[in-house]
Amino acid sequence: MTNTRLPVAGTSPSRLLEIENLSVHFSRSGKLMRAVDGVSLHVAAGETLGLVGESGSGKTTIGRALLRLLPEANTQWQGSIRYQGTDLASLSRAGMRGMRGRMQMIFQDPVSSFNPRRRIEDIVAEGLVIQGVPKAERRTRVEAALADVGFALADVAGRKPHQFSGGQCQRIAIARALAVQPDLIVCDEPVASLDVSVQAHVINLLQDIREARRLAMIFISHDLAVVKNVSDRVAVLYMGKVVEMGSGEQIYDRPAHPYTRKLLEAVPVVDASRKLRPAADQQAIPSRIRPPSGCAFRTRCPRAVARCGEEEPILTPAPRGQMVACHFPHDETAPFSTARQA
Amino acid sequence: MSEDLPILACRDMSCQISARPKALDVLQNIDFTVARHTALGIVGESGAGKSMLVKSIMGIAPASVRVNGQIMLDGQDLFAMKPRDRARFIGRKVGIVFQNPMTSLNPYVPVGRQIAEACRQHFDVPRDEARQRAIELLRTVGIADPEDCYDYYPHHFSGGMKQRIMIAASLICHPDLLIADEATTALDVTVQKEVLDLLQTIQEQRQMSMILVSHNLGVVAGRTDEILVLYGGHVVEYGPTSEVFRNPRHRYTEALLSAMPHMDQPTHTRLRTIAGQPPSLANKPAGCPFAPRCGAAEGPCHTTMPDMRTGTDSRHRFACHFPLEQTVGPAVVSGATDRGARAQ
Amino acid sequence: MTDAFDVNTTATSALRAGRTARAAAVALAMLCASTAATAYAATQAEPVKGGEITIVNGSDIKSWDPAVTSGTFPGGPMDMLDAVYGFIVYTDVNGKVQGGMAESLTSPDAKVWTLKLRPGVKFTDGTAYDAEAVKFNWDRAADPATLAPAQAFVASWNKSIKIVDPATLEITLANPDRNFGSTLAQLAPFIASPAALKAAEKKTDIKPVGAGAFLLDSWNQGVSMTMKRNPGYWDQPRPYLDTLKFVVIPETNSRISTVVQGGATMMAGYPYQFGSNAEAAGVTTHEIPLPGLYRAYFNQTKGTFTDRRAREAFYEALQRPRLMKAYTQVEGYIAPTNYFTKDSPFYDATYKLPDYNPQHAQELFNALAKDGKPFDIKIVTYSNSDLKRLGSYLQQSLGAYENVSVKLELVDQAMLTPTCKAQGNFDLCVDGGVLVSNGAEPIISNLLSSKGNDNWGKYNSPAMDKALASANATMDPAAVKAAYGEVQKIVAADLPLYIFGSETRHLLIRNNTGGIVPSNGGILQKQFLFVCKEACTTK
Amino acid sequence: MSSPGAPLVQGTRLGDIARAAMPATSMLKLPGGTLFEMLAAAFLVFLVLIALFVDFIPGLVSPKFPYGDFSQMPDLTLNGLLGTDDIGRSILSRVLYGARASLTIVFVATCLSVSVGLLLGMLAGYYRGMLERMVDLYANTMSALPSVLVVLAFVTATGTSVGAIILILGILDIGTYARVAKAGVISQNNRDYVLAARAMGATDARILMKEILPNLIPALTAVMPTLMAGLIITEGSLSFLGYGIPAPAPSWGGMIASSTDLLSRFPVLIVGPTMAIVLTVYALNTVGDYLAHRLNSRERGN
Amino acid sequence: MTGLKPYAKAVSTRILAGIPVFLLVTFGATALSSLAPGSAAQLILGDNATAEQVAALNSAYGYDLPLWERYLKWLGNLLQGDLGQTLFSQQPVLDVVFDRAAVTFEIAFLAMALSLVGIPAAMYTASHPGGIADRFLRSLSSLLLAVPTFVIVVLLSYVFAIVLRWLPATGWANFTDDPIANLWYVALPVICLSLHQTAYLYRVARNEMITVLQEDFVQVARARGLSLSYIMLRHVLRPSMPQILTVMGLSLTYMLAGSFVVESYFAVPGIGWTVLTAVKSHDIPLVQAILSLTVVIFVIVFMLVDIGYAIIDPRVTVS
Repeated sequence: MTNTRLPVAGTSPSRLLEIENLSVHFSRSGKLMRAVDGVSLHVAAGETLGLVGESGSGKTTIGRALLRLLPEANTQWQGSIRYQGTDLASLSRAGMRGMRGRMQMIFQDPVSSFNPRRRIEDIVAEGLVIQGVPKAERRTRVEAALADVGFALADVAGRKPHQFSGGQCQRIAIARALAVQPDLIVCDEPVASLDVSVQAHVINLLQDIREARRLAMIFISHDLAVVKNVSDRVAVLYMGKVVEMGSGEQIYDRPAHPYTRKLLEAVPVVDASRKLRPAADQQAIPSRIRPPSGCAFRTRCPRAVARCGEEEPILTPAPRGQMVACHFPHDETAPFSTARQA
Repeated sequence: MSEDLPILACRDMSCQISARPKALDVLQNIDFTVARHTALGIVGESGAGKSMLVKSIMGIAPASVRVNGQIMLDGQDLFAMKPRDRARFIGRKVGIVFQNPMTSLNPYVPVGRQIAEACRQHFDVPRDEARQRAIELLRTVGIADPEDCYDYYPHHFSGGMKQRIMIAASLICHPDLLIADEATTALDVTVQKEVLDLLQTIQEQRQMSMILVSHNLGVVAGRTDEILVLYGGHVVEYGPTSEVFRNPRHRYTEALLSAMPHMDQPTHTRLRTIAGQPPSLANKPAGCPFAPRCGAAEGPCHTTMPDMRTGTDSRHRFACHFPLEQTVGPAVVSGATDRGARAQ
Repeated sequence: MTDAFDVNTTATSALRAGRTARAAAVALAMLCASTAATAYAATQAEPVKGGEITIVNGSDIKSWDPAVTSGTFPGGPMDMLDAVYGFIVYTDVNGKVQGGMAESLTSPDAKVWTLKLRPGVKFTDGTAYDAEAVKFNWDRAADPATLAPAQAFVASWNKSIKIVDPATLEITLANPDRNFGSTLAQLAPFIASPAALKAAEKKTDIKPVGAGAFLLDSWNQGVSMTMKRNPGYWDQPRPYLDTLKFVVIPETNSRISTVVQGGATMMAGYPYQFGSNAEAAGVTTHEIPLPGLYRAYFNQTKGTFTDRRAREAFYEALQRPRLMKAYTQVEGYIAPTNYFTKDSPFYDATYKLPDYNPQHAQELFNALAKDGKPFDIKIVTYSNSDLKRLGSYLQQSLGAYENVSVKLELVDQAMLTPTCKAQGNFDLCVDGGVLVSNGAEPIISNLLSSKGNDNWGKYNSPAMDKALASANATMDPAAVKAAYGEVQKIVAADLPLYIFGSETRHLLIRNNTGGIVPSNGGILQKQFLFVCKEACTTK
Repeated sequence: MSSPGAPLVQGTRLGDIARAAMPATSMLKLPGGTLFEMLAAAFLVFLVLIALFVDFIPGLVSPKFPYGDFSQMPDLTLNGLLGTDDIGRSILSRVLYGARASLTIVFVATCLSVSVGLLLGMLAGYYRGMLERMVDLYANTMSALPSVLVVLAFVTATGTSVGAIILILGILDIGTYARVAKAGVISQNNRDYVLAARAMGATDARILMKEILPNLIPALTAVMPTLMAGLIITEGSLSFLGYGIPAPAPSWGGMIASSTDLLSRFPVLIVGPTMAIVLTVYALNTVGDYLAHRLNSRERGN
Repeated sequence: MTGLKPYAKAVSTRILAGIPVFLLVTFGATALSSLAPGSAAQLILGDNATAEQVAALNSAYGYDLPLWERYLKWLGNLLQGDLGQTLFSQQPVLDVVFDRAAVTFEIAFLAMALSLVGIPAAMYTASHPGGIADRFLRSLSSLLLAVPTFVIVVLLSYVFAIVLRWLPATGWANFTDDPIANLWYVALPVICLSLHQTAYLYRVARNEMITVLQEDFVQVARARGLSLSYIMLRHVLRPSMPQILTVMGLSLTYMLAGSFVVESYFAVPGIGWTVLTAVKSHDIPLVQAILSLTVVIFVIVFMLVDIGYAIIDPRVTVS
C-alpha cells in the first residue's frame, strides 16, 4: 500500500530527483533572507513526496527552485538538483528547456495560473508547441490529456479560463501539465483555494493519474490532512529546513519532532463530540532574516534546553525510522491519535 | 433585557443585490437565534452567503443590497431604528473580527487608537481611560508589552498578532456578541489554533455569545454549541453542533463531511466527491439549491425548496425533502463507506 | 524694417482715421520747427512736471548698440533707444526734418550738409556731446564690423565729415541727396558716449550712455525697463516726467486691456484691434497722421514672379480692399493706385496699378501655364494671427483660380528677414505693418532702388534707379515731382511690389497724457510727454 | 516570500464584494457603463466617423475656401451653423476638418508612443537592470519638464510640420506608456501563468509576446484616452502659441488663437473650436475613466 | 521608522535619481542652441549681419565649440556658481531666474493652496456617493479638466478683465513692495491656474477616498458603529494622502515651470514666460538655468513628497 522507504545515502537508480543541500537566499533591500537552508530531498519514480510547513517555511521556494523558476534578480541558490543524474543547476537555458518536458508544475491559484486571454486548448497545447510536437500529434495529445481530467476537447474548445470554475481550472491545469507527459509534477498547494466539495475531485484525480502513469509528485501543502492523503513520504519544513521526514504513518502517528507534533495538534479536527479546551500557550515566530541560533524552533519548543540554542540539530534517523532534526525527539504516539484509538 | 432573551434573532431574513437583468437573491429565509453565552457556528462554502449574512447583521452591507425580514439584537428590532442609531447600537452590542487581519486594521492609525476609538465614540470615555482599557485588552489577548504596543502601527505585528489586536478592538465596548467572520482563515494552522483558543477563552470568560463563521467544518466543530449550515443562500441544516456532526440529516452536510480528507485515513484513500459546482448567484436552481449535485434528488427537489423540518432532537432542523435517516448511537458519524470507523 | 511689435499690429479704419486725422492736422499746423513749446498735439493742458508714464510694447530690445537700429515705429526698439540717446534729428509729421539733439541740419544744394549741434550738451557720463562724439559714432557705424544696418549709407559719406568746430560738422555727399536728413533720422540718429562705446568689449557689453531725456534705471530683460529723467538734459525743464517705463506684454488683447485699466499709459496699434475698448472710460485713441503702405515683395530673381504677367495676374486676381478687410476685419479700405496715395504731393493719377480683373487674371494664369511657367508660388509671412489671416486669405482667394498653386509658409519672428531678405527663399514675402511713406525717402529708395536696403525682392531696374537718383539729387520741388512721376510710371509698368493698402497708426492712450509729439514713423519725442492732472487729450 | 501559507479564500476581501456591488452613481446604467459614458463613447465614434468621412458630408463646404463674409454670426444653415471665421470660411466645416487633423495627429502620435513605449516598457520590466533604469530616467525627465516646453524647444529646432509635431507629441508619452507597460510586466512576471509558461520551457520572447503582451493591452487601453486627451490639449496649446500644424489647415487650437485677437469684437468665433476641444477632451476623459474603472474592478475581482 | 532615517533616505534617493535627469535636461538645453535655426547672435547683430559675422559672434560666445565641450564648460561654471548672464540685458542669470522664480512660486503656491478646497469637497462627496453634490462636482470637475488652460485664460481674462474690469488684465507688483497690489495682480493668474488643478485634485482625492472607503478597515470601522465623519477624518483621509500628495507634487512641478500661457497672457514675469521668450530668442544661458531650476524643483518637490509619504504612512521605509 505505502512504499515506505528508509532514506539511504548515495544515489540509487530508483531516485528520479535528488536535491542535495539546496539553499536559496533572497536579498531584499540589503537584507539576506534564507528561504531554503541546506535542504536535501529525493523523489523516486512514481512516489509522492509531501512538503508541509507554515507560510514562509520554504515549501514553494523549493518547488520553484527545482524547476528553476526562481526570479533571477536578487536570488542566489546553491546545492545540486539532479534529475536522473543530470545536474539541473549546470544546464544552460536551452538545456533546461529540454528537461521541462519531464518535470511540470501545478500552481495554487487555478485562475491566475492561466493567461486570461488565451483559449483553453491553446493553454493545454502550450507545452507541446514549445517542445516542438508536430501539430497533428498535438491535438491528439491535448485531447488525451483533457480526457484524463474528465473533459472532452469539444467541450472546452474556444473557451477562456474565466468561463470555468476553480475546480475545473485546476483540472485543466493538471491536463496542461500532463500533456507534455512528464515524469514528475510539482503540485504547489493545488487544492488550497478550492472549496471542500471540489477539492476532493482534484485530490482523487491526482491520485488516479499518479497510479495510471507512475508519476512522481512533490505535493506542497499547508493542509496536513490533504498531505497525509496523497503522500507516500512527508517532509516537514520549518524556517527553510527539513525538520522531519518519513512515511505518512511515521510522521502522523508518531511524530518525533516537537514542531511536527505542534502542527498536528493544531489541525482543526471535525470532532464535535466534546468541546475543545482552549490552550493558552503562544510563542513568537522568529524572524526569517535573523533566525535564532541553534535549533530554529527552540523559541517555540516546550522541550528546548540550553543545548538547543548552541547546537543546531541535524537530520538523523529517529527510533521509529523517520529522519528528524531534533536533539530530543519524541518517541510516543501522538496524543490525539491515542485519544482516537482509546 | 432578560437573560433568556436571545442576544440575536434573525427572523425570515433575506438579502437581495439589485442587479440587471434581475435582482440576485443572496440569502433567503434565514431563521436563527443566538442564545446568551453560547457559540453559534456558521458554515458554508464560498458563495453560500456567510459574509453577506454577517454584513447584513452588522448593517454594513453594500448600498445595493436590500435586507428584508427582522433582526432582533438584544431584543431590539434593528430595522425599526434610525440608521445612525442602529449603527451605534450594533457597534456597542456586537464585536466583530473579520477574515483578513492584514487589511482589517488601518495601517495609518496606531493600533491602540483603533482599539480605543469605539468606546471613545460610543461612551465618551476620556482619552486616558480609553487608553487604559485598550492596554488592558491588549494584555488580555496576549500581546507582550501592551503599553508600548499601544502606539505601534499595524505593520509592526504579524498576522496572528493583528488578529489578536482585532479581537481586542472588538471587545472594547464590552459587547454581548462576538462575531468572528472567517477570522482564522488567513492564518497558519498553529496560529489559527491559538487565535481560536483565544476567541473561545474570551467568550467563555466574558460570558459572551459568539458567532464563528467558517468554511472549515473543523474550525467550528469543537468550539460551538450550535451550528448553521448555509448552502446557496439557504439554511440547510441548523442544530446543536454535536448532533449535526454526529447525525447530519441534510445530504449536503453529510457529503461535505465525507469529502474532507481526514488525518486518520490511510494514505491514498479515495475521497468521496460531490458532483458539480456550488450554485452561483446568477443561476440558482429553482428548488433545493443542492438538488443538482445530490444523488438522492427527485422531482420535488428540483421544483420546490424544502421546508425546515425538525429531527428527533427538536433543536435539530434541516431543509431536505429526503433527509438521511436518523442513526442511533454515537458510533458512526455518517454512512460514508470509505471513511472507515471513526472512534469518538 | 519690422519688429515684433509691428508684427502684431496692422491697419485702421479709414473712417476713423479720417476723423482723427483732421483733428491732428489742426494741431500740427501749430507745430513749430525748432521749439517744442507749442508741440502738444491735441492737448490743451499746460505741461506738468513729475509723474510716470508707461509705454507697453510687444517685445524687448536685444542690444543698446546705437548703430544697430531698426523699425522707426512706436513700440519698436528705437523707442527705447530714443529715450536714452535722443534723435539727433527727426522727421516731423509733415515730413520736415527737425532738430533733435542737434540744432539743425541744413544744406543749400543737397550735397553739402551742415549739422549744428547744441552747445554744452553732455552725455550722462559727463563727456561732451560734440562733433567728435558724433563723428566717432558715425565712423563706428560705417565700420562693417559694427554690423549697422545703415553701414552702406553712412560709409558713403563718413569719410567726408569735416569738424568745423566742436558744435558744427560739415558732411559732403558724393551725390546730392535731398533726403539726407530724413535718411539720417531713420538710419543713424543715435549718438552714444564714445567712452561708453569704447569701454564695451562685446556688443552686448554696451551700456546705454547717451544725452537723451532719460537714464536707464533698471532693465528686466523681456519684462520691463525703468528710466529716470536725465537731470542734465539740455532742454530744461524737459523732460517733464520723473519716470518712464517700458513694459513688455506679448498679447495684443492683454496690452489693450492693460491700458484700458490704467495699468499702462499707452500702446500703439490699430483701431480694429482696440474695438470697443477705444470707447472705454479713461482712454482715447490718437492717430499718428503718417500714411503708410502695406506691401509685399515679389521675388524678382527666381520663380513665378520673374514674369511680369504673373505679377499683373496677382494684382488682377485679388480685390485689395477685401484683402485689407480680411487682414484687419475692418471695412472701408481703398486700394492704393500707386506708390503715392491721393493725399501725397507727388500723386500722379496717370499711372495706375492693375485693378481687380478676375477674367484677365485667369487668362494670364492660363497663359503662364501654357508657357510652362505655371503660377506656383510660396508665400512667406509671420506666424501671428493677423498675418496668418492675410496669408490664408491670399491662399484661398488665389486657390479659386485654375492653374494656380499657392503654398503658405508661416515663420517665426526672427526668421522672416533671414528667409526673405538673406536667402530669398520665397515668391511673395509679406512682412506686415505699414511702411511710412510720407516723405517718400529714404523709404522709396530702400524699397525700389536696386541697392535698396529693403528691396527684398531684388527688383532691379536702371530706369527706376535713375528716376530715384534724380528725385534725390535736386531741391527743386517741380523736378522732384517730375522724377516721382517717372517712378510711378515705372511702378505701374514693372509692378515691383505688391502694394495693397494704406494705413495710419494709432495710439491707445490714457486721456491724461499730454505732450504727444510723434517723430519719424511715430516714435514719440519723450521729453515732451507729461501727465495731466485730469483728462487732457480729446477723444 | 512566495510561500502562500494558508490563504484559502484570501482573495475575497470585504472591500471587493462591496466594490462589486457598488451602486452606479448615475441613475441609468447601461451594459458596462452609465448613459453618460455611453454618450461619450458615441461622441468619440461620431468624431472618428467625421474625421474619416468629412469629405462626404453633403453640402459641407471646403474648410479652405470662403463660404460667406468675414466673421459672420451663426445662422441656421449647415455651413453657417457656427458662423464664419475671420476670412469667411465656415467655422463648422473647419471644426469638422479640424477634427480630422487633431485626431490624425493624436492617433498617429499615440501609435508611435504606444509602440515604442510598449516595447521599451516590456523589455525594461522583463529584464530590469540597466534598461529599466534608462526607461525610468527617460520617464522621469519627461515628467520633470512641462510638455509644452519640450514640444516648443523641439519645434523651434525642427520647424512646424505635421510630421515634426506628430513625432514630438509621440515622444512625449513614450515614458508614460513604457511605465505602464513596465509595471504590467513586473506585476505579471510572478503570476502563475508566466511561471507556468516558463515551466513549459517557453523562451523569453514567447513569454513576452504570448503571455504578457495580451494582458498589457487593457492597462494601456485604459490610460490611452486620458493621454490622448492630454495630447489634444498639448496640440491645441501648440497651435495656440503658433507652433501647430501650418495654416491654412484647420486646427482647433489655431482657430482659438486667431479668434482670441478678435474676441472683443466677434466673441462668437471662439465658440465652435472651443466646444470641439472641450467636448473631445471631455469625452476622452470620460471614456478613460470608464476604462480605468472597469479595468480596476476586474483586476481587483481576480 | 527610526528617527530621521527614512527622511535622510528619501532625500538621498531623490537627489541621486535627480542627477541623471538634471544632466540629461541641461544637456538637452545646450543642444537646443545647435539644433535651432537662427541664433542669439543673429538677433543681437540684427538683420544685416552676414553669416561670417554671426559665426564670429557665436564663436565669441563659445557656441562654435563642440556640444559636449560647451556643456562641460557650462557645468564647470555651474559648479562655481556661475550661470552666466542673459544674452541681451547682461543681467546675471542667477538673479533673473531667482526673481522670476519667486513670482512663479507665489502664483503656483497660491494656486495650489486654492486647489486644496478640492480635498474637503472630495471628503464630502466620497462619503455621499451618488448624491447631488457628488454628481454636480463630478460633472463640474470633468468639465474643468476638459477646458485647456489657454482657453480658460482667454475666457477669464475676457470676462473679468475686459468686460467686467474687476481684475487687472496684466501686470505684477512684488508682495514685498505692495502686498495689496500683489494680491490684486495675482488673482486672475492664480484662478486660471488653480481651476484645472482643483478639479484634478478633487477627482483624484474623491476616487482615492472611494477606494479607501471600500477597504476592510473602513468596513470594520463602520461595523463598530463609528460615525461617518469620524471615519472620513480618522480612517480615510490619511490613507488617501499619499495619492493626493503625488498629484500635488506633480502639478506643483508642472505649475512652477509650465505656466507659459498664463504668465505670458497676463504678462506676469515668471519663469514660464521667461523660458518661453528665452527659447524663442535663443537666450541659451537663461534656458539652461531655468531648465536646471525646473529639474531641481522637480527633485525637491518629490523629495518633499517622499518625506510626506514617510510622515503620512507609517509603513514607508522609502524604496
